[in-house]
Amino acid sequence: MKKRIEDLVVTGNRRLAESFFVIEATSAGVLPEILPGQFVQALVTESPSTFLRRPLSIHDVDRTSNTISLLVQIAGPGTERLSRLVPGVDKINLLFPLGNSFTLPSKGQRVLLTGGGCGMAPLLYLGRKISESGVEPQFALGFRNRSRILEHNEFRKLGTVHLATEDGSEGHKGFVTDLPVFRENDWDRVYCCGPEPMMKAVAASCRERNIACEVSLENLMACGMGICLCCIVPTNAGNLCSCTDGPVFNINDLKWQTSE
Amino acid sequence: MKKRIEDLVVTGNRRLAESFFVIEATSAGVLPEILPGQFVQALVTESPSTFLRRPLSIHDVDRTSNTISLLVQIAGPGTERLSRLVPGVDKINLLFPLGNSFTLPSKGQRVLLTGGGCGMAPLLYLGRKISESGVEPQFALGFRNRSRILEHNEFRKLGTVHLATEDGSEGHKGFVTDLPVFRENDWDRVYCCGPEPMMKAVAASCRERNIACEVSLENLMACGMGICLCCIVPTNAGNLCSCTDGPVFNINDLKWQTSE
Amino acid sequence: MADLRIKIGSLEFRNPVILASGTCGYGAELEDFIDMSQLGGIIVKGTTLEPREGNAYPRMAETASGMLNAVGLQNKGIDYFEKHIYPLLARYDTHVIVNVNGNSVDDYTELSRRIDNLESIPAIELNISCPNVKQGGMIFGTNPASAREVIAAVRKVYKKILIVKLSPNVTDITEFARISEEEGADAVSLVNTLLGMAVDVRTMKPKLSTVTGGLSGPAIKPVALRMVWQAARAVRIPVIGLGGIMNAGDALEFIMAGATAVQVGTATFIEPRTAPQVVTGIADFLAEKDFDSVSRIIGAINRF
Amino acid sequence: MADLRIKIGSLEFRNPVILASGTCGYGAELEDFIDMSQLGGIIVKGTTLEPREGNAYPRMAETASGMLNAVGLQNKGIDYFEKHIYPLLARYDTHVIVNVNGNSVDDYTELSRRIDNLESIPAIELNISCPNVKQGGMIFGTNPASAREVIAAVRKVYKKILIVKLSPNVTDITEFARISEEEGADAVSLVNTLLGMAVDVRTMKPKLSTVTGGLSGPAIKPVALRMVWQAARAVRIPVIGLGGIMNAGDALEFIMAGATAVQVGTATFIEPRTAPQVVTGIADFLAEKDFDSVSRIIGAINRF
Ligand SMILES: Cc1cc2nc3c(=O)[nH]c(=O)nc-3n(C[C@H](O)[C@H](O)[C@H](O)COP(=O)(O)OP(=O)(O)OC[C@H]3O[C@@H](n4cnc5c(N)ncnc54)[C@H](O)[C@@H]3O)c2cc1C
Ligand SMILES: Cc1cc2nc3c(=O)[nH]c(=O)nc-3n(C[C@H](O)[C@H](O)[C@H](O)COP(=O)(O)OP(=O)(O)OC[C@H]3O[C@@H](n4cnc5c(N)ncnc54)[C@H](O)[C@@H]3O)c2cc1C
Ligand SMILES: Cc1cc2nc3c(=O)[nH]c(=O)nc-3n(C[C@H](O)[C@H](O)[C@H](O)COP(=O)(O)O)c2cc1C
Ligand SMILES: Cc1cc2nc3c(=O)[nH]c(=O)nc-3n(C[C@H](O)[C@H](O)[C@H](O)COP(=O)(O)O)c2cc1C
Ligand code: FES
Ligand code: FES
Repeated sequence: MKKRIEDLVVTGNRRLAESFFVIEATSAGVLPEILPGQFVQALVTESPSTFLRRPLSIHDVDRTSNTISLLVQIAGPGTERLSRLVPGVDKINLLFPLGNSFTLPSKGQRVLLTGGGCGMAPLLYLGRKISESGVEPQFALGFRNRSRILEHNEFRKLGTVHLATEDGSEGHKGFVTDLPVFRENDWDRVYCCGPEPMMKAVAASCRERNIACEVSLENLMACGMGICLCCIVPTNAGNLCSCTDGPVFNINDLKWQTSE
Repeated sequence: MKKRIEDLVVTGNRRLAESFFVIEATSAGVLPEILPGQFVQALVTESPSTFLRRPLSIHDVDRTSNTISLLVQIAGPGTERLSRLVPGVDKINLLFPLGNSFTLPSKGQRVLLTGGGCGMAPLLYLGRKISESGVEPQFALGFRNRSRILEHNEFRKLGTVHLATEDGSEGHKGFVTDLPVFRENDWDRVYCCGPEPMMKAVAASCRERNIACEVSLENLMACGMGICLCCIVPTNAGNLCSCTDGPVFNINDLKWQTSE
Repeated sequence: MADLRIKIGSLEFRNPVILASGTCGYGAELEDFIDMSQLGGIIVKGTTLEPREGNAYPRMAETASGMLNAVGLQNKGIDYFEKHIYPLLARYDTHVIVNVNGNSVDDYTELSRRIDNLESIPAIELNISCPNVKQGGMIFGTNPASAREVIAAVRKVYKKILIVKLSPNVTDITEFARISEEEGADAVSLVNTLLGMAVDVRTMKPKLSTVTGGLSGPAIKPVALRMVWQAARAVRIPVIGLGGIMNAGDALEFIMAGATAVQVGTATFIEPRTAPQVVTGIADFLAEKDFDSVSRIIGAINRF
Repeated sequence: MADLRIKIGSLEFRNPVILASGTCGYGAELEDFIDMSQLGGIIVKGTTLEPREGNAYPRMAETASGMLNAVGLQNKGIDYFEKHIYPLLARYDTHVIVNVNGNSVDDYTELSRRIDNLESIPAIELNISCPNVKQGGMIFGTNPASAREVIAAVRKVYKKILIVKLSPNVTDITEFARISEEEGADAVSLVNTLLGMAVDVRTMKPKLSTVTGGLSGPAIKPVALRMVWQAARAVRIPVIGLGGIMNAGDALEFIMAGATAVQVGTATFIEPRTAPQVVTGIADFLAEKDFDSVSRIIGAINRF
């Protein structure tokens, strides 16, 4: 897929719970085809301690307005600076679309999209694409507690949303893997993006139950284009780049050794 | 004089001709005593290529509102970033007041304040102090051409303003040293701040005519506090720091060797 | 337009801007952004005789105006290169140079011999300066006797243009530049990365799996520039300058300090179009200042 | 509160944060911002036997996340120091250390002897690493034999705490750390500035009157940290780490890499209160992580 670099106009910047926000960035032209699971490399200007671009999943795509949205958590200076972008005034320079994509389900498959925190980011666009393909996605979203639950109306429009909070302050008490809906044995495909422990728990359970499962990894990246070889993931086929061979991986291909 | 570091609120940011602007920065407390000719070291945040503070002359001081104003020319990334400070929203971190000061005239002396471009910056506050001391200052201001003439209403309130433009598009044609008012032989004191060629021409003429003359130098500075020894000026007393022993120097003390 | 051509040995380059090894893959990854015919050349990924998996993750850490990497020469080896990559490189209308790495003198000579047979590769860059591999690599670049041995050995078997890439992690860069010249190198390129490290205060662990790694980016530009200036005054063969070049102004600094050509490295990660932009910027500068060729400003600071 | 005290030889420091030489004058300039009793110590300006005018203007250039300087040890010499400055230093409730410079071994020994007589100076920092003076200076710091000679000579005449300040412009920093230890130094401090340069493209001239100068600031932190880590593993005497420390996090990186103490240099130019802020930040970190003393985390990355 042809990559491009473009200054998009920031047309929205909404604060969600806690340190999360959604940036809307609108192209003056026509957006290229974007696959679910792909990401952008965002240039952070005016941040003295941010040298490299920052990888961010594509949260949603609106083709009528040629707008990409990004769901971002403030993690450090780069994301902090992005959180202060002013709609209508600032631009954001994106290198995109990058990476591979999630595998869409076949007709009639039952699919569960699991995630938490900023890991929810790619799941909305994935859910939309799944829904457009005629399959109804379900979502299992996990949060620390009630006050950290992120807005998920857009998810609800696409399919049922199941909530888990670690302290039980809303939804089911526990992790996403503790949700009854997750434990049901009849998923054909499970997708996951979230903190590493969540992805590992989901992967372990899926592997056990022989469910096809894809995860989206958030390895440290320098280039995002397959040229620096910094973002490698040990797989059965050797070290692969998570920016070009990923960020989406089938759990059966991963070695997961990097993480402990 | 006790120095301080303070986040002042940007209460004004006015664009003048071309690449010049005036920043107003208001203290939440009471401003310390500030002498004419003193400067601030401004921290430029959100500019990746600006590591050190930037020295800027104190253009004016308003004690009723505790406001300092700075007259700045965009010269590079640091001043460019400052030019975009948003009044009411942004703050500016200043280390001040720094440096020595111009020598005020005695009662009855005739004084001429000469300058051009951002060299006009310290002359307003100097003019104000001179005026408060009961002497009426006159100003000789030089510009490239009509479109580069900076607003000087505040100067006019203090004393007569004589204008020179290099192309004669307004005021006298030529340099400030070509102004009839400058060539009159009865100045007791001449002050000058501007581009080096202007200061040298003014100094040469004053030396010849035995007029007391002080210039304000704009040497490259790292610290502004006399600790790095980077801003030296060769004087008859050896290498002096232009940030603590200056920026104002009597032309008789200078060797001016640094400049060619 | 000013004449941008420069020469390294007998090899003429369209212009003095080259993509640096390890920061441009094999070029294909950048094709959406760069038309290779706009560039002087491209130095493809560090290549070794045998395939290498490289170092463990994490391999990079961001630092002030720079980054550390500990890739460790991950590549599929020369056999794979010859069969699968070389055929793709022939289509580029620019000089394709291979960055040659080894753990022993024999590794280097064997690999150089193999590449000498590849018709559309007019030059190699002998990397005696990789800080990210245990044996070999930097050892050759920081020990004068080893440097001399490996350069001499490669010169014997490799007939085309030989560029030696020097390590900045030495007391006296001119010593290594001189050795390269004496042993018949056509040019030296410098600098490779500076050996650095970073600590994650939260976990109290090094940020890189290998503890130390190679520092690149604008942070190292002043050191790189100084070494290029020193080297260019010490030898007559051309010096190719790199280290932190982000724009044409940076490239001009290197050229004025004595570099005949420059390489763009880490900048490509942030702005893939940096190298062609540098070409344009150099041309604009020469036009503005009325210089008829880039060679007029090589080493300019020593003259003006 | 956690115990912040550390020891260099027999000398106890209140905490591990010291102002670096050449970046804090004689302390007086910073009195509006720093209460010296909050710090472990202050290393005053580089001092020589004879007065020195230093290098010509321009002496500094800003670089990416750093700066170059070419001050060249401007100071009024030891006679003036003894008479006019020393009396003012006695009032500081912190360790005042003098940074000792020379062009010859005799210079260094003579100066050290003079300072040995100054009661309220408990230590000297032997600067064998100044890149900004023609003779002496860095020569001693980049040549192992010269380094050994000058350290041994000074050790003979100077009885109090001897810290040797090492140059980063060397292939193997551990060699110089070991020589310092062998010749009886109580500690090594590193790094001094990296030799760098910058070119003004507009004028086609070097930005510094001396062409090359010393690079400091966050740009050099990764290199400094790596050298501190290497040195700390090579010797048993304490290592004092510096280079680009802008905040407590940076200081903790050095301590975790093996530094017993740290120095704050260029940061003071931008934020004069950096050093006391670093003290507070280290204390906060220790409290948060439940460490009872700073010594618990010295070299932590080698253990965790
Ligand atoms: C493919 C991919 C998709 C991502 N999608 C999103 C998303 O949709 N929303 C979101 O909020 N975050 C996402 N991230 C993580 C995001 O890139 C980091 O949070 C961000 O780079 C931190 O930058 P910073 O300057 O704010 O913080 P820093 O100070 O740079 O880092 C803060 C923390 O983030 C980690 N981090 C830093 N840089 C990276 C990097 N390049 N890649 C991954 N982690 C990093 C650091 O290890 C550190 O723990 C994604 C990462 C990847 C690789
Ligand atoms: C005591 C003093 C008072 C000053 N007062 C004013 C003022 O009132 N208004 C105003 O517009 N400018 C003033 N200057 C000049 C101002 O400091 C520089 O224009 C500014 O630092 C440039 O920063 P930059 O990042 O925009 O550009 P840079 O890219 O840093 O530099 C652009 C140009 O400015 C010069 N310059 C850079 N840094 C400095 C520095 N620290 N000191 C002097 N020159 C520098 C450079 O040599 C270069 O030619 C003063 C300088 C001094 C020393
Ligand atoms: C991720 C990465 C990988 C690199 N791999 C190689 C390599 O294989 N061979 C080599 O000679 N240099 C390699 N380098 C060094 C660069 O070619 C270059 O010398 C260095 O990064 C300094 O230039 P820069 O600051 O422009 O990046 C690599 C650099 C980076 C950042
Ligand atoms: C302007 C300036 C002057 C310096 N003078 C000296 C000196 O006289 N003696 C010395 O040992 N180091 C001197 N240094 C080096 C610093 O002490 C320190 O080693 C170096 O700047 C790295 O630390 P930093 O990055 O925290 O500044 C000087 C540094 C600067 C920037
Ligand atoms: S981030 Fe550079 S190869 Fe993946
Ligand atoms: S700017 Fe540092 S001494 Fe004047």
